[in-house]
Amino acid sequence: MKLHEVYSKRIFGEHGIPIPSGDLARTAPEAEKIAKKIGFPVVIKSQVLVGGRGKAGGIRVAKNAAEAKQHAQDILDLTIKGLPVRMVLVDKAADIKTEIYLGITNDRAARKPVMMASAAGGVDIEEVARKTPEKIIKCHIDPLMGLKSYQSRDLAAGIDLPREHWAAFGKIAFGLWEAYQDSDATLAEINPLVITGGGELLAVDGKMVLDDNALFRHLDLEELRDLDVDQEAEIRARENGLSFIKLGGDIGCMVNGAGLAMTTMDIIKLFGGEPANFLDIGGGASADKVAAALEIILSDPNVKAVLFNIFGGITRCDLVARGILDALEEVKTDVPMVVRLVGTNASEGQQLLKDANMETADTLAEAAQKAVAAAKGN
Amino acid sequence: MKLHEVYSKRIFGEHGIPIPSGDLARTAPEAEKIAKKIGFPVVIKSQVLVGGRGKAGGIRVAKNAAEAKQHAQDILDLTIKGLPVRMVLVDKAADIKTEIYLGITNDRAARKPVMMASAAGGVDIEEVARKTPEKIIKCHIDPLMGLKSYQSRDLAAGIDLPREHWAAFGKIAFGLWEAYQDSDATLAEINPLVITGGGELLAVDGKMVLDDNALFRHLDLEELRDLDVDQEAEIRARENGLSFIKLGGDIGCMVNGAGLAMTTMDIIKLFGGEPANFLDIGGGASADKVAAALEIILSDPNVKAVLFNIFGGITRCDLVARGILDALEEVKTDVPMVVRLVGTNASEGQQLLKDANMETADTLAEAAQKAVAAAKGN
Amino acid sequence: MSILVNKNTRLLVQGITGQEGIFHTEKMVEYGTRVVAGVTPGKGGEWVLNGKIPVFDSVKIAKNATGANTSVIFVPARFAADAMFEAADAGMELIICITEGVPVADMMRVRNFLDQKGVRLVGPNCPGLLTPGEAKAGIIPGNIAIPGSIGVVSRSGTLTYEVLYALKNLGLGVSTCVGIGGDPVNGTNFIDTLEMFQEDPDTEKIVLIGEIGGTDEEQAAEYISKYVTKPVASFIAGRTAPPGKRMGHAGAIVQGGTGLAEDKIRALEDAGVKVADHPEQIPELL
Amino acid sequence: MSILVNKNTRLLVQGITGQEGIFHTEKMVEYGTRVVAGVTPGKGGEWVLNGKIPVFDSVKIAKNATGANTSVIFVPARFAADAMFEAADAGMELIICITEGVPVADMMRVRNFLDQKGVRLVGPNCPGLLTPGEAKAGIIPGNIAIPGSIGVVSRSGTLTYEVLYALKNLGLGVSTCVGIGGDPVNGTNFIDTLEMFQEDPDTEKIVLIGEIGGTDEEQAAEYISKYVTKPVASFIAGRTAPPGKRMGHAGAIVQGGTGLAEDKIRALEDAGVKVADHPEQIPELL
Repeated sequence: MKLHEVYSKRIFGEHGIPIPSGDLARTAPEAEKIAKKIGFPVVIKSQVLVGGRGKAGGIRVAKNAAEAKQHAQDILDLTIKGLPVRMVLVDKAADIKTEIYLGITNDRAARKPVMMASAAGGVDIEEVARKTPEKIIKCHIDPLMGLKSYQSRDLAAGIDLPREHWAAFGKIAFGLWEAYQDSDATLAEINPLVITGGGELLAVDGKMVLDDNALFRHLDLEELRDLDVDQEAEIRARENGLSFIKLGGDIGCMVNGAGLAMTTMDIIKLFGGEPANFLDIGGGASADKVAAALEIILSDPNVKAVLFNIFGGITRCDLVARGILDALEEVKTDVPMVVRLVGTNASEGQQLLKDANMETADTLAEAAQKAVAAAKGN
Repeated sequence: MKLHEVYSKRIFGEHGIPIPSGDLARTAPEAEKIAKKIGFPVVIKSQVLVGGRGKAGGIRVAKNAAEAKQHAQDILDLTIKGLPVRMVLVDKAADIKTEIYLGITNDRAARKPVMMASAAGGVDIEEVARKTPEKIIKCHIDPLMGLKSYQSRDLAAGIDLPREHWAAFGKIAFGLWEAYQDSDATLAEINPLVITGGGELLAVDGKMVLDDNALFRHLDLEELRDLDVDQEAEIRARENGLSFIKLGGDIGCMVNGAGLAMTTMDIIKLFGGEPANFLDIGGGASADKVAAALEIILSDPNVKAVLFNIFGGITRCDLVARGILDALEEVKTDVPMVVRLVGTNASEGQQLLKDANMETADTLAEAAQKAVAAAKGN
Repeated sequence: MSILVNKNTRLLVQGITGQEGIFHTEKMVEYGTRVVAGVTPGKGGEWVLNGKIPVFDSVKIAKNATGANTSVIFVPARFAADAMFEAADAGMELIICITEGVPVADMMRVRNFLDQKGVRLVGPNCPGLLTPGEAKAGIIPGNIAIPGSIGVVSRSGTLTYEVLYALKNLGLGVSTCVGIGGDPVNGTNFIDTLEMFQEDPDTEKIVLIGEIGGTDEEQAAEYISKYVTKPVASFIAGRTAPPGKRMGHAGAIVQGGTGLAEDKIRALEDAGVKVADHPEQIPELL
Repeated sequence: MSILVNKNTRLLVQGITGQEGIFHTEKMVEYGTRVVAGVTPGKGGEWVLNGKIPVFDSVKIAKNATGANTSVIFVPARFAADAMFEAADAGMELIICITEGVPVADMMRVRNFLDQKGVRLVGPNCPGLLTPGEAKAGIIPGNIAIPGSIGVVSRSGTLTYEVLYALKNLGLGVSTCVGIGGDPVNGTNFIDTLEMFQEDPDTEKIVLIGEIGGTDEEQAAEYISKYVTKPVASFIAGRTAPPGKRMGHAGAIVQGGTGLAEDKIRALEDAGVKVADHPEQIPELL
């Protein structure tokens, strides 16, 4: 789950990282009021969870109250990469002398978090990593020991940070590590971390991504979720414990397991069809869950056929079959359906479906071919 | 550094361990007021850092305001094992059904903290450990991983704690571990941890000992130090960065290094004398520190001779010699002194002392023999 | 023969009294697995499956009472890390964690601890192990595989079943099937399993099932080209997955130019592995 | 020959620009020790001892620049744990921590980390190492010992010097003197050192200097009776220390019936060790 800049920076601030004074506004007059309070110049920044806000006109500097109000209104009227701007952050503008980068993410291969610093801050850091990897200094953090002072010094030395800033940099590195660890983040970055004309370090922009699996420990943070980034169907899927992603095709898929769901998409394409979605009903799916999944699939008007591919492991096929039948009673649809059930309690499940006159298939290839044919109206 | 029961329990309370409601009183009227506020019966407990408070009459139950005032006054008038009672803790009396023990200390050999529980709480746990060690269930805590839930369950199962108390016990075990870790303690124990008639767990008595070396991280806790347990000379020694313990003899000792200081005591005794003190001036002793040490030694009227035994490592003998001479100018004394200086800058140091007409010795045995003779007036 | 589990495995089930725990314990027992104990804190002293399997309060107590040497974990995600620590600390030689949704920070701590102790972990978020005809530790349906000489290793769950089922339908048997799970930080990986299969005299051929995300398949390909002499067939899921979208598994994210199905397929083919277009093709390639 | 340090040791000093650091660095250099680098964060680029020794910002940088393989630590107690972590992480093979007053919780974490990395630590709160005629890493005065065949190991600081001085005064030389320090949790212990001395062909006799508190001497006695064939003489400080009082060293506390000098002396004598009444007697016993 991605956090907005404003929330990320507030978490950083709680961990002792200096951030610009500022506040969140949902209307232009609110933005003007905040700007007057903190003093000019201010930066007004759209809070949307996509990159390239600046280029889209979503970040502007205001030198006085009138400008603040106008810019805020202009930004709140924007839609950036499909996302409406619902709120702006009004920050005191920093006197930027130097921009550096500081971030942490998990290194899967090393099974450790890795802290990265670069003197080339303020720009697209992935671009830096690709073109000039030597400009990014990395340091693995032992998950049991935490960040050590010498590691922050190695990073500071590695990016040639002037010595007078080492102590401040060290505190920020510690704060970022703590923020990362305490929030169960998978990414926490400050970009840019600026050195001001007055010689202070300041986290001007911040970004955090949280581990969805750990949100049970952070119910306060989960409330900050921006629902705009997800489509309505995806939100409903999450509410029902399903993993759903809408795609462009016409064959709806309901599958248990991520790998098998992707494989089902792959094989539909292999036999000339186009999948309408990725949908993993997960393990231990109840009839209710399956019914919800079916409703979500059928809410897409493009769907011309639905392929159920359930290979029972944790999921019991009899429960799945009951779920399909229950859902069909509620939803009432003419969309043709092809069902393949294999594995735990598969015979009971298939019998239930056959009793209800549904089309079934034995192999995955057969199921995919039948679904492709059905979507083409054959 | 030992913490009073009241402070230990407050720390426990901050870590989510249930403790009786109560407060600290320095006068009988204060105690009465607290007792009225929390409701009767109350337990009035002397806050002195020695064992056996109960047997000495330092813990009494009061059923009404008059009793509370009287008992508090009686206890505040006590001196227990040489320590005046300066304050009492007034706690709401618990309805005690069962008493168990829960504690943590460091296991030197394992290099890990060890948590211990016993169903035989409320009594001298060292007695239990000696006579029936099987009644104490132990569990080592990985210092990097911290206490794990299953460990607290293993302890609960080990002491046959009824299952309905496992969840509460687990929270208390975690709280105790956190209190221990966060305070850099070397001992944290709840004895007794009681199960009340209402089925609740409550830390009725608590004790913490902190790592003196880690007090720089806990300046708030250092302020709670009870100076009564230390003699005035020991307090002055600590203020000057010295390690001093008063003993019963007549030969004052100033030595650098704990091992050599003990050896000096041993050899004085070997040659028929009695050491007046243990004093380690530590490494890097400055002239000021040495002067302070000398004043502390001479403040003991029993001292009939002083033996300086300085073997230079970190400590430079020239600085020590200067310190002795500076101190003697301030202190003015007729007590005979024997000085032995060996090691780093020893020749410079010994020259300084010889110039001042002081008695010197080459070997430790010689120094000890001369000091013993001097103390006997020979 | 087989790897990791067999008829001598003395299996313990952590979370045995939960809904999934008891369901799959029954399936494992029906399959002939020696399930010797269950653990649910607070339920020690009870018995499950009509008095067949005793329940204990802790793994340590269960091990002392029953000699269990392998643990399979069905506890909810928020308790999974503690369950793995407990199993390792109590001296289990092999831990299989079925639970999905374990936080990655927890797993980094678990791996660190288990590596120190030298304990092997399979999972989490995996279907577990199946040695057909001998034992199963996990949730792989027993009736979809028959004993034989093909070793199967997979990052995916249900996709594995597809492959087992396809093999069985053509009469091809399996030595052991290892579902290693798709989480970003987990226990046993492709290379560990390939090494065991290469050394197992009763495994003659190997099937490797991968998916998009990470670089595990590329690393496996490198290992195969260097050390594996037995024939390997493979399938990689996610050719049609749109980049940048998280497809269920934490691991199945395509970022930038890495983790793509075509890169993995190319690496495997370069290592001499035959890669199937869809999972039911695998038997033909062996 | 010798153990742990010799003329090939490439020594790095952490905390080189502090008062004690620079004082003892000068002494070590005067003694002939190859001090190749110093580390003080924030002072990288400076030089000390009239431009003889370069100072670096971190151990890693210093190691890369100078090939240092051993570090001696003089930093204040509150930074000591971090200094040990840094040295271990940068690949030092041997770390000697002179600093006293390191919190015991810090040391438990340090030991755990160093054991994982397989790095040897001597100290903290110790005088360090002296191989007479070759090198010294620490604060043992060089002029109180001469080269020879007696290995000395001690938990005490200045008491060690007494013994070295007494040996020298009788013309007896030392292979290596190891001050292991008296803290409750530290690095190299008596047994580790006895093992090295037993294996060192140029060490013929061993002196072990202990003190009250803990059970290290008793464990050493057991080890000696089993594995040490070379003659061992010993002295134990603290016979007259009153029980229950902390005598400076964290380790020197006598509690209940354990840690007493007489118990240690008895255990050592039972193991065939000659125990001196006072340290200057030791040469006679060898």
